[in-house]
Amino acid sequence: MDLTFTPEQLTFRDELRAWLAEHGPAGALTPEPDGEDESWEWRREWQRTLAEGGWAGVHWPTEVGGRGATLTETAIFFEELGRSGAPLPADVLGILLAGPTLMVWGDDAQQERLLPTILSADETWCQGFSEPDAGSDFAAVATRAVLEDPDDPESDWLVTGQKVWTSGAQYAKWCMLVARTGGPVDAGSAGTDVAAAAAGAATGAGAATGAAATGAAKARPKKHQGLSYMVLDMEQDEVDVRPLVQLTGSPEFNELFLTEARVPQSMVVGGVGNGWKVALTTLMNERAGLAFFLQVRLRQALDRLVATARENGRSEDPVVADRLADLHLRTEAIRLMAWKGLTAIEQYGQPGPEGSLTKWLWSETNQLLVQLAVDVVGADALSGEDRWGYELLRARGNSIEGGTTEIQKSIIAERVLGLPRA
Amino acid sequence: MDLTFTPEQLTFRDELRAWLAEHGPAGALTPEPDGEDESWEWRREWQRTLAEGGWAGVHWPTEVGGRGATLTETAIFFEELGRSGAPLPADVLGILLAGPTLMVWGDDAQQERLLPTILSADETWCQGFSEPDAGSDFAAVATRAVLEDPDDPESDWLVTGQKVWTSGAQYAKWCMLVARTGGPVDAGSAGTDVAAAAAGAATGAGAATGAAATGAAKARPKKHQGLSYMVLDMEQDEVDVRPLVQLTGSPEFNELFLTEARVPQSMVVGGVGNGWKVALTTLMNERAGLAFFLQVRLRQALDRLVATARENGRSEDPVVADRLADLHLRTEAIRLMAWKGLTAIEQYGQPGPEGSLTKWLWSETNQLLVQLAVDVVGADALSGEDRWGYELLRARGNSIEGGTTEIQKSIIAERVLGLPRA
Amino acid sequence: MRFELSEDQQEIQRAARDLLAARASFARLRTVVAEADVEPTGMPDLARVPGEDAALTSELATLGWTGIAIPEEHGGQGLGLVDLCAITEELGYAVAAVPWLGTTTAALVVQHEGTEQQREDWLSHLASGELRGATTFTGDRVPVPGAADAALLLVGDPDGGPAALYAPGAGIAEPVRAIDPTRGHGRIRIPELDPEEELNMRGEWLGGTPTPTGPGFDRAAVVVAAELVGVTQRALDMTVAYVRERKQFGRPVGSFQAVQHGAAQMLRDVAMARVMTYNAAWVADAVDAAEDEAERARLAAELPVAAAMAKAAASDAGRTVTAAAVQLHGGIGFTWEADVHWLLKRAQVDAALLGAAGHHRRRIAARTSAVPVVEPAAD
Amino acid sequence: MRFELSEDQQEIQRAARDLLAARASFARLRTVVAEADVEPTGMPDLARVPGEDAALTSELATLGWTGIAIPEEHGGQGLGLVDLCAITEELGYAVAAVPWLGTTTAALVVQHEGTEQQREDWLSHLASGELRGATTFTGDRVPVPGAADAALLLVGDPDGGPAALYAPGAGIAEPVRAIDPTRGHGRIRIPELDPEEELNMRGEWLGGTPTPTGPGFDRAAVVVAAELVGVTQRALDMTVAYVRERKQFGRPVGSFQAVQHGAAQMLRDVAMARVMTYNAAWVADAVDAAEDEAERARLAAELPVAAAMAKAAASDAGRTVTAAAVQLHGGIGFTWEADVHWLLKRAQVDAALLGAAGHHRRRIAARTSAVPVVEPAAD
Repeated sequence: MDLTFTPEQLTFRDELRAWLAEHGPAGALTPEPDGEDESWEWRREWQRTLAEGGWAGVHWPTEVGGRGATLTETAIFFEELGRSGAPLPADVLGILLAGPTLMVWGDDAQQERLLPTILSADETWCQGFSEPDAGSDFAAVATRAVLEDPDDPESDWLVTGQKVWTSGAQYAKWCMLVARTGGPVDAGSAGTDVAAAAAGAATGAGAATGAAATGAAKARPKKHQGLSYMVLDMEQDEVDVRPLVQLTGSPEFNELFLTEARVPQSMVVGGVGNGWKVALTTLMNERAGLAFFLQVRLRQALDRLVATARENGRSEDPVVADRLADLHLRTEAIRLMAWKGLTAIEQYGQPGPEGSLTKWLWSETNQLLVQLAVDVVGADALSGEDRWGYELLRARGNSIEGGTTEIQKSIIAERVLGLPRA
Repeated sequence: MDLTFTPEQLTFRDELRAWLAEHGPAGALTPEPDGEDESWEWRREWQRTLAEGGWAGVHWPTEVGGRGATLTETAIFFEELGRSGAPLPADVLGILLAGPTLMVWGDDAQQERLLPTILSADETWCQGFSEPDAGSDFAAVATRAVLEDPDDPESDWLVTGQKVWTSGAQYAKWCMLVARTGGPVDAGSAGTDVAAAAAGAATGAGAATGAAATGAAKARPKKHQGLSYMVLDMEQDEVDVRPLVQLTGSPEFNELFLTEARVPQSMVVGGVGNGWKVALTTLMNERAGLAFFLQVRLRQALDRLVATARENGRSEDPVVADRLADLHLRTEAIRLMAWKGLTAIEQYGQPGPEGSLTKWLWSETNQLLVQLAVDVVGADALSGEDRWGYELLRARGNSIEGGTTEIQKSIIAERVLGLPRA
Repeated sequence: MRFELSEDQQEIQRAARDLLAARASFARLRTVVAEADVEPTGMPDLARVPGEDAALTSELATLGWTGIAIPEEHGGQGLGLVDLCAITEELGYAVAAVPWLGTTTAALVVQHEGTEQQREDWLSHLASGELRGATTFTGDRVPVPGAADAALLLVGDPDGGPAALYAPGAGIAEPVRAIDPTRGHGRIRIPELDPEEELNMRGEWLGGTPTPTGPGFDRAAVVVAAELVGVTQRALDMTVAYVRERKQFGRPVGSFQAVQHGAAQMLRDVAMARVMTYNAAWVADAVDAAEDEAERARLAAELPVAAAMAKAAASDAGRTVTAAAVQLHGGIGFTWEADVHWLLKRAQVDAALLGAAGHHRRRIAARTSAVPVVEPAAD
Repeated sequence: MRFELSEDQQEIQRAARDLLAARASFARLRTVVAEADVEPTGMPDLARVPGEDAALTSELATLGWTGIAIPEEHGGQGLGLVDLCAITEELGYAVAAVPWLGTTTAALVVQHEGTEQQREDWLSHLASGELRGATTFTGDRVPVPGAADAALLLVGDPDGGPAALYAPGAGIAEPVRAIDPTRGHGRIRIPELDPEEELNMRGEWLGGTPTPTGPGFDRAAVVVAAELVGVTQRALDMTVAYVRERKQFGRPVGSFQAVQHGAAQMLRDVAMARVMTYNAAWVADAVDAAEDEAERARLAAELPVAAAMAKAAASDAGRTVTAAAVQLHGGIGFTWEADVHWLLKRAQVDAALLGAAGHHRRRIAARTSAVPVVEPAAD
């Protein structure tokens, strides 16, 4: 057990803190503007600022513009970013998912074309994994790609289908997409929860439909062999992006309608028919860092709630105090579990059960927190014009997006505890 | 809505109260003695007292020694019995299950032989439904009955197998038994939860093994046609009763080992191959009354806990008060749901969802109550020499016996809400 | 002993359900809410309350619904709280965009705690629906449905202290956009009512003098509970319908045990809220009907606990059941397209209105020592 | 930053697990408990503690386990709280019938809160295992493991008031049969310790004068938490093994979603308890190791919250996880035959010992205002 930072890590942190103090919310960063487009542009600017400071891709190798940070340093980065009150960079999908995937699976041409514009936010990314009838069921992906002219070795793929839960699609240049290039749609079985595991981070990059479905049938991995992972250029008429309004009233996600959208063969990543593997191995390790961002944000929300409770006297109600203490405990558990998970990756090269546990615990805790806020804060927390009111509604998505809680539990049961498949 | 009693019902209640005041714990009934056999004999004596007063089978027709009470009167009986602090009669299985079943399905000879000794407790009953590998899965009943000589029309059935969770077996003259008289054991599927529904009341007459299994496969009722319902004479060497000690340390139940135990053909109830139907229709309505007994006992336990909390000052802890209030609410909900269930039976001739709901709510509430008692009462509640300590352990069985909570939930989902079978 | 609505009450409830099925569909609700979001042009229409279905509102008034539990001498229909709850449940089931809770609860409070003069002044206007009302507690715990400057405002003390009645135009309600967009809400920022201090010019003490209150606010809480019963029943029904049809991994989602058990829990929560609510409503009506003074006193002493239990159970169910409905709908449940969010938002406001579950559990705890075990009496 | 036992600590834990697997099986436990139930004949054997495995007890003493966290100058091995927790977890895992918690927690309290004289008087005897100890709070909230008249008794104030040390023979412990039959327990019925009043003849103030205490009892609570981590991990492991094998309706019970999700919840509860416990143990060791005075003070201020969180999480997990283990075993889990009940009983006593979860949440709530956000420092 050693819960201290090395001098090098402390140096890294202090350097980052100094930079954030100058450029972040306490310094030059202006407050988030109203309006969806304005907010996006603001976050994109923020990413450019990060990139200029060399902080946009801390875990990327230095050769591709990153800082070559260790896992612990990456965790420190996200924790400090959250602590400073700064937002995540606009293209977190490009930085955490697309870039690392291309570094593992992309060929030289792909890497040369696509990597340089990610950190700078010159070109941003969205993700096309989830589908309306697939939800968490990767085997049910129905979007099809066919070669325009099978006899022409240079022929493009034409992609037709519908994707959901694509955030940032209206601004994205590229979409990382999974489409069926062979074999039948497996509408009837062979579920795996890969969509849940890989479909996106808890910030909303992906979401699963259907509350409890997981691995309903015996695993028949062959059914995934017809899938391919491709990079779609969003700048074409065959791609139709429609905002999908959430119950909060915000169009945080989009639906994507593809009608013979064109993808050159050169933009298939990791080989035709290999899409399941590419999507699955989209390094989960890097995303471990996000847990630190979420954890700090949770802690900050709790601190705000405690401060309010102290101001209005509600903290003197022992029942409220008991619930606040429980939230403290849970938030601290998330922090410690995140570190424990990082140790597991560092020591054994693979994540422990902490990923699904912290996702589940985080979403549940955040939901408890915003619900308690109604009892502590009062009318503001039910006002459509207040942050608490928004958070109360937004938090309901926490246990759905990025793999439902039910799926997290099933993953834990089957993969961690080794129970027989449901 | 009318939550009052009619004058006739009030007269019934007052008569009963007067009788209980004279003969019950406030009157002639001595305290429960130590020792298992002594306690049984005491409860048997109590049943005789009830029978002499005409209170043993209030819902039985007057022709067979009952009082011909209405459902509401039966509910009043059990509520008042509980309120008086008196125990249930020793042979609650005979009174609530065997007797009513025989009245519906038994032929004249069976009724004449078996009914007259039930209320008087001259002959008592046990129940042989559950098996070690069947649990809640009625279709998996493996106990077999074969005709000693198939060519002899007078031949006896010879029954071989093992039954579990038989309470009172060591004292019983008769066992109502379900055995396989034809068809293969269906070890692999066709589960129904009839065992849970019919296997016994929450007082411990039956228990289900396996926490969550229910209706795993599509219903194939044909598989139950090989079962027969028979009355076994316990007074034979081929029946071996072994006590099954519970985690409380008490041998509340037994295991029953049958090795070619003899049952005359005349003791098959409702016809060979009809056992599933007979067991299933073992009138649940009468047992609705038991809910009132349990509800009053829960209420009394809560009152004891509140009294202790007030004595030792713990009730002034708002967190404790909050939990006590929740228990109050739940206990009252059980009472009201029991009445609502009775109305449903009276109005429409069949029970509503209240049966499974109250069973589930009751067991959960009792478990919360005894666990809160540890925090309220202190050391006594963890002492092996104290009633609270015993109840803390005993309550863990509440969510298992008489159909696990998981099975109650599945029954509600499939039968009440009409969800597709799991 | 019959725990079920009477034939008449069932008839009233059925009629309400039929009418609302025709008039208050979710499609209609979407239109109404969308209209409310339109920026006004020209002179603002003062008669128009954002998020409110004006046509349905006036139809209900015409049908006499608003006055259903108001005595006939004040222009109402003189029915009981059970009847009012049976209708309110249906309005909750429909998430009807009408100023219902505020007006009906205000009438109950005036009727059961006001002076003769106050009843005379206000009940007939509330009964006809021409006057809106709103009811809340001090402390600004919740956006108050119906609270507008043109409404009659009843402000009570959560701990049973004196309550105030504010005539329209008192200037204490400020409009607010609540998370629930399906009706008008206002904020009433009165931290507490001090019997030693003068009230607002348009305010007067409920009942004439600063004395402890209860029976009106208890009934009001039961009505809010009834709306929650309807809202949660709808959430359950929609969820059951959805998971029966929706397939994943080749099976209906509703055949997964986690979904089954989640739905069973929803049913249990709704069922608990329902029995507690109708029990409390029945006790209230029994108080009014009691001819014997001792019997009336006994029942009146039961009402606060019964009402607190109803509101505690319904508030808890409101939060958990609607949250479960979103969850069991999966991703689609989190969208504006799916209609479950109307239920979630309505339930969140109602759960806090006139005291959340914790508040009412405190009341239960404080009173269960003094109140004897409930025991049915003669009819 | 490495959230994992060191190589040495893993080695110690492994050795403990291996030894206990050989010596402290459930079969052995049954023998020990059965012996305790035998009615004594002739002269009672005063050396024999009911429910205690005498052979294992003396073996552990011989191996030096009892002194593992006691300074070398007092005859111990001078290791830290993390090491002690690693071993304690294994003893919990085995539900070993040895007087472990009482003795090790007593030593921690004397060591961290006693006077030099008190340490001198008692630590070496505790280290050698020849003297038993027991630790509890005033208020008689729990049967105290190890509390016998022959033991050294430490009685603290749950709210951090002064604590008392009672030498063997003080006559304040009366034997009791706790629901957990796998070790000896006693009742200590001291409602409170009044600094103004004289202590029992054999009693003295811990630390010499009636002053607020904490660091010893906090460490003691962490050790109890560690035992609970072991108990709950065992409950999880046994349940997983059972539901993998047990079939119903033709399928392994563990393939039912309700069982899967129940088991996942167990894992989460255990995992939370574990990280909180080892974090608290690490903080305690860091206090001891800190060379810088300010750093030591900072860490010392963290310890109460870290310890409270550990005990709160472990107490909750102890109750819920062992209850879930019984439930997921189904009918068989409710029998004496199935070994899960040993875990349930041990967990229930430990959950209440030195404060149940609610008590520690109160401490967290009272202190989280004063303590800054935990932040890793330089190593």
